[in-house]
Amino acid sequence: MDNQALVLLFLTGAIFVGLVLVFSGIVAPRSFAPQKFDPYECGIPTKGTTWLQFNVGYYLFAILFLVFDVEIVFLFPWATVMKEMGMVAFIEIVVFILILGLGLAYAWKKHALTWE
Amino acid sequence: MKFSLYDFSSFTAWIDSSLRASMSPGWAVAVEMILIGIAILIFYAIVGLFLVYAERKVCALMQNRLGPNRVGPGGVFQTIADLVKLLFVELVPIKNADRALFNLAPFIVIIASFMAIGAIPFAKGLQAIDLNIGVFYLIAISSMGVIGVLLAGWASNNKYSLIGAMRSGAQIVSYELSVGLALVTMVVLAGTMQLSEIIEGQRWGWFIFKGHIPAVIAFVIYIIAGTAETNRGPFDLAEAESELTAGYHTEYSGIKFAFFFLAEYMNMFIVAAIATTVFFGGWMPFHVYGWDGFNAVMDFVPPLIWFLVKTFFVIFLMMWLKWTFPRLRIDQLLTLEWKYLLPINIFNLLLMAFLVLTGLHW
Amino acid sequence: MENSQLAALAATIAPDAQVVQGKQFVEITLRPADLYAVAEKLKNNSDTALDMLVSVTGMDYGTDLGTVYHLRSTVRNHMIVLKTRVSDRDNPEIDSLCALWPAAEFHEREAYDLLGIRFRNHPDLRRLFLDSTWGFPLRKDYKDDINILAR
Amino acid sequence: MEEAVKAPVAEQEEYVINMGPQHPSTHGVLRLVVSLRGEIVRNVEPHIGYIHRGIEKMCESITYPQIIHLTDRMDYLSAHINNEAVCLAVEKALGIEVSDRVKYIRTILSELTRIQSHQLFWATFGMDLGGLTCFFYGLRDREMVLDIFEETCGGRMIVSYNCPGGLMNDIHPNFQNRTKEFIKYFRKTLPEYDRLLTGNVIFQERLRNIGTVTREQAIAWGLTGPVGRASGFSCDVRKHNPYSAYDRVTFNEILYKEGDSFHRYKVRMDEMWESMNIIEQLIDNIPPGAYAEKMKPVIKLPEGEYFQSVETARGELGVYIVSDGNKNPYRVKFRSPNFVHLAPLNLMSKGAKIADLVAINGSLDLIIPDIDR
Amino acid sequence: MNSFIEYFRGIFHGLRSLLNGLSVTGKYFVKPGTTVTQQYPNKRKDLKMFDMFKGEVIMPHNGKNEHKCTGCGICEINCPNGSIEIISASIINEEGKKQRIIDKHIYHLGMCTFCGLCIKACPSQAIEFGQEFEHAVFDRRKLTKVLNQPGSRIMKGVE
Repeated sequence: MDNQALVLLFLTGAIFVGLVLVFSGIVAPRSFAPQKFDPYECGIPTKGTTWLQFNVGYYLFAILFLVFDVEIVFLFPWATVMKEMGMVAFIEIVVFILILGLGLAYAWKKHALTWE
Repeated sequence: MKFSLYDFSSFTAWIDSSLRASMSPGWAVAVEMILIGIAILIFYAIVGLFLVYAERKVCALMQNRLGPNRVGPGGVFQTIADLVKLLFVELVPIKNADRALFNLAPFIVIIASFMAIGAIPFAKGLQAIDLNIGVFYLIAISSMGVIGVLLAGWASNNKYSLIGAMRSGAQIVSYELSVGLALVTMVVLAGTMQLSEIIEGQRWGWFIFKGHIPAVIAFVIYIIAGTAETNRGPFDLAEAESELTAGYHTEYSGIKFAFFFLAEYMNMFIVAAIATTVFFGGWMPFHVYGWDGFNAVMDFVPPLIWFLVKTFFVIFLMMWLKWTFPRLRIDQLLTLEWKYLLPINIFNLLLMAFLVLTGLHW
Repeated sequence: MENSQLAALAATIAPDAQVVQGKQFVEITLRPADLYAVAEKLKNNSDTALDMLVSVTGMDYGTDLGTVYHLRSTVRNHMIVLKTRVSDRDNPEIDSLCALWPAAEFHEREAYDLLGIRFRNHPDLRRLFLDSTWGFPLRKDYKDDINILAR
Repeated sequence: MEEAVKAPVAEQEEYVINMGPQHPSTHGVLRLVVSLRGEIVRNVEPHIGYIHRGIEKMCESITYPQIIHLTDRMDYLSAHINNEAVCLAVEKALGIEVSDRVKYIRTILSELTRIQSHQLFWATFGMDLGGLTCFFYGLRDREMVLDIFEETCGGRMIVSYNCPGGLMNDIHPNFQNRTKEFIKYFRKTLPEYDRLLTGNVIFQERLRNIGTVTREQAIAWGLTGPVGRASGFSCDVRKHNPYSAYDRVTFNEILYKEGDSFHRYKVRMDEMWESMNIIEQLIDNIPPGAYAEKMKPVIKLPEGEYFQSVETARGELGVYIVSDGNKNPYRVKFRSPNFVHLAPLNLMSKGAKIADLVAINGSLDLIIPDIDR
Repeated sequence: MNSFIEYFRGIFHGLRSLLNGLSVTGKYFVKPGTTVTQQYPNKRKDLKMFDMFKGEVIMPHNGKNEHKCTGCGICEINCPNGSIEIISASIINEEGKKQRIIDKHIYHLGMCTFCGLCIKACPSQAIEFGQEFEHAVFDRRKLTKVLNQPGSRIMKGVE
């Protein structure tokens, strides 16, 4: 009943959303007006395309995020067995985090952690 | 056959055995599945409606208002009335929107919250899936909902929505880490990732007491990051009413909007439920080692009540944050995560490991 | 500085102009061609030191169009009024003072919008309130039967 | 759908967003056309005129007492002060000296107007920045001032209480008590505002060094009121050219040097304290006397030009009346502070983020009907 | 080292300022008596407007259906928006003289800005502000009102 349950939950969610959408589609009224389907921009027609290349200011953060997210994946198994392994695990993880911490400190020093 | 409010495992076992006695095993499993699905669906709806009402009342009282007070006694049916209204609102298809993704987004946010809710232990034995990597699973699933937000913003063909989506991207790259690290800190203390075992481990003291200062720090970080994960409160940049009108869900009307709305509250519930499980002992009553009389009194309160009270306390904290603070700006958001929460979190993790190593955690 | 001294000083700065002691302020009436040069002198002279432009008023004198500038010295706390007139109602042109006081930018756009006075060297002379289908409503000969009710 | 997905992708193309006319943060029908590069604002172009009513044109066909009630509709949060400006100009032109009673009452009401305007500013500014609770607290306390207005003037926002030569009617007997009660209450509540918002670390970080204007820029752009004073430009008309009873009270002109959004906010917060001080100095000393001078039924201003400036809650309002001796003015020009403050918006917000644009826009405290007139 | 101290001081001050803010909202949360909401339509009966409240222009009539309006038209002249129109008629009064009276005192509520100039200017105090504040109607024509009641006469002694 473990892993089938995941599928079950997935299906329940999907069916729930689907049914409600269908129901709403049936009962909700429909009306047509030429400007109604325009995207909302404070009542003014949109100028140009929406999907332009969008300049995001957190590119470096995203790269750092990848590094640290992978780190967390490593940390979870360690955390589970930390109690049993004792000192060895602690020292290992201190070294592990030290290296990552140095990386973070370097990024900080290089002003990579400043949004621009 | 005896079952009590205090231990649902006997109840579920009774259902299981009686079903198996009356039909073939395959059918029994199928019926059980449907029962679980319906139970979760009902619970989901009730909690969602209640939370919306609670939020309105809480914020109204904080703002010297009455809040909803017209529909039903004290306005309790207000959310139901709203739901009915939203059901009957036209679903406006937006010109040039990416229709497939536009319609997919509400599915994703709702499914993500459904899957997370299945893993939460509401009481002893009242848990749809008790995974041995429960904490890990919850982190993975709860980050799925943000994808829905991103998709919604992208697919809307609306400039406000797009900016909202980009901001929610920034939120993903920051607050996932803090949630993860804060929970890792507690896993170190618990020594297991299975949620039921984590709760069992808190029989003689909840982790927030057991873990001393590192646990408190982890809790504070978890609440901050959890609020950010749910796109709420001071971290509602993706929505940012005064800047982006409604952010990622500007173009969603009627019941599609309601799904985002519902998902936001359910995510809040999930974040609070995880916090309850990991920090406040889940459904475990408040026990003090040695005080048998006191413990017996505490045991008298059903675990489900314990769980819900604790969860709503955490939810109240999050509402309190939302209705007090101004919104962060995007660079502040990233600064807070990368310059404050992350270093403190890493240090806190080492502190906790040291605590566990030296046995100071009681 | 007292108004009488100010009037004397103004007369030396702008010899061609007509300097009048008005009811409240010293009023200097200039030819449009002199406007910019005199305004610059008034601004930079350390005794007048008119560093703040309070307002620009477009005027319709019936026959002429004109502008009135209220200038203030934040150092010496006095005010001087500059006036200028153009008689060409079809194509009135006056020098813009945007280069001296950036505050003039919006005021002059307003005057252009409502009275049709063109400002030379204005960085961005477009209509401000109304769209191009309107006339110039603050002119006395402006007629609008629908929106303005005659009393 | 297919077509849109295949749309050309070009980085250099401008990403233009309309903020307004229907936008939560523009407080009315202001339209800002914002060019963006990611989150960074490259250019802001204000488009105004959505509620241009031609008040200056309307003034040319009505009499002076009738003009006064039109000025209520310009900066509706400083309605009483706008009224006062026209009255002072007309009285100056006619050479009428109003009684001390009128002067005192006008001053008290002006300061109450300033307080309620700043309260609304605080409320909406908090809301612009995402702190919704501020809105309710601000309006809750503003209600008390509006009640004072309603009891004495009959109107809440649009008071229309002034007339040339004095006031429409005498103050209500409750006026003094109510005002004192309000000040006692508000002295306790105002520190709460600071605890909720001013001290908040998020709030401060969002506003400091945002939309900075130097003193020179402020003078050159003619920025007055709290906006100018935050930059260190001493421009308080009440100090420099006192009118009504401002020469009989002692108060400080709030000046800061920084000129950023936070100090624009701070000036307003401090001004509320000063306003309360001014009211307290006057409220018990309202002298007896006539509440209005005897005026001719038809007021005709002698030929000439009259300029009067007053300090509204947002800055210097100048009234310039040109009279040709008739009962109607020949030309009226209102130098409204918001119109002037809108002009340098582009200058202030270039290079800031969208959230900052909202903050700057909020800190200027623009009232759109005053811009459009 | 200094930057370290600054860093932690920043955290400390930040947290304290946040707690300060929380205490304000928390205080109001636990004190529900501070609620200021007026439950409007329910409390309509107790709702008392201030004496000075400018609701709408009314013309008070006494018990004998008499009003004080002489039909002089000063209010009409003083109104900035033209929201008052006076239609006068002339009758022969008891003394046999021709007298001008009002036929209809028409008041366009929809155009009124409640400036009070008509009331201030009225030489016989015939009109004043009423306390009515619920002006919403479904038909715009209902906003045009005739202030003098049908069959009313001018009060004796009012010139």
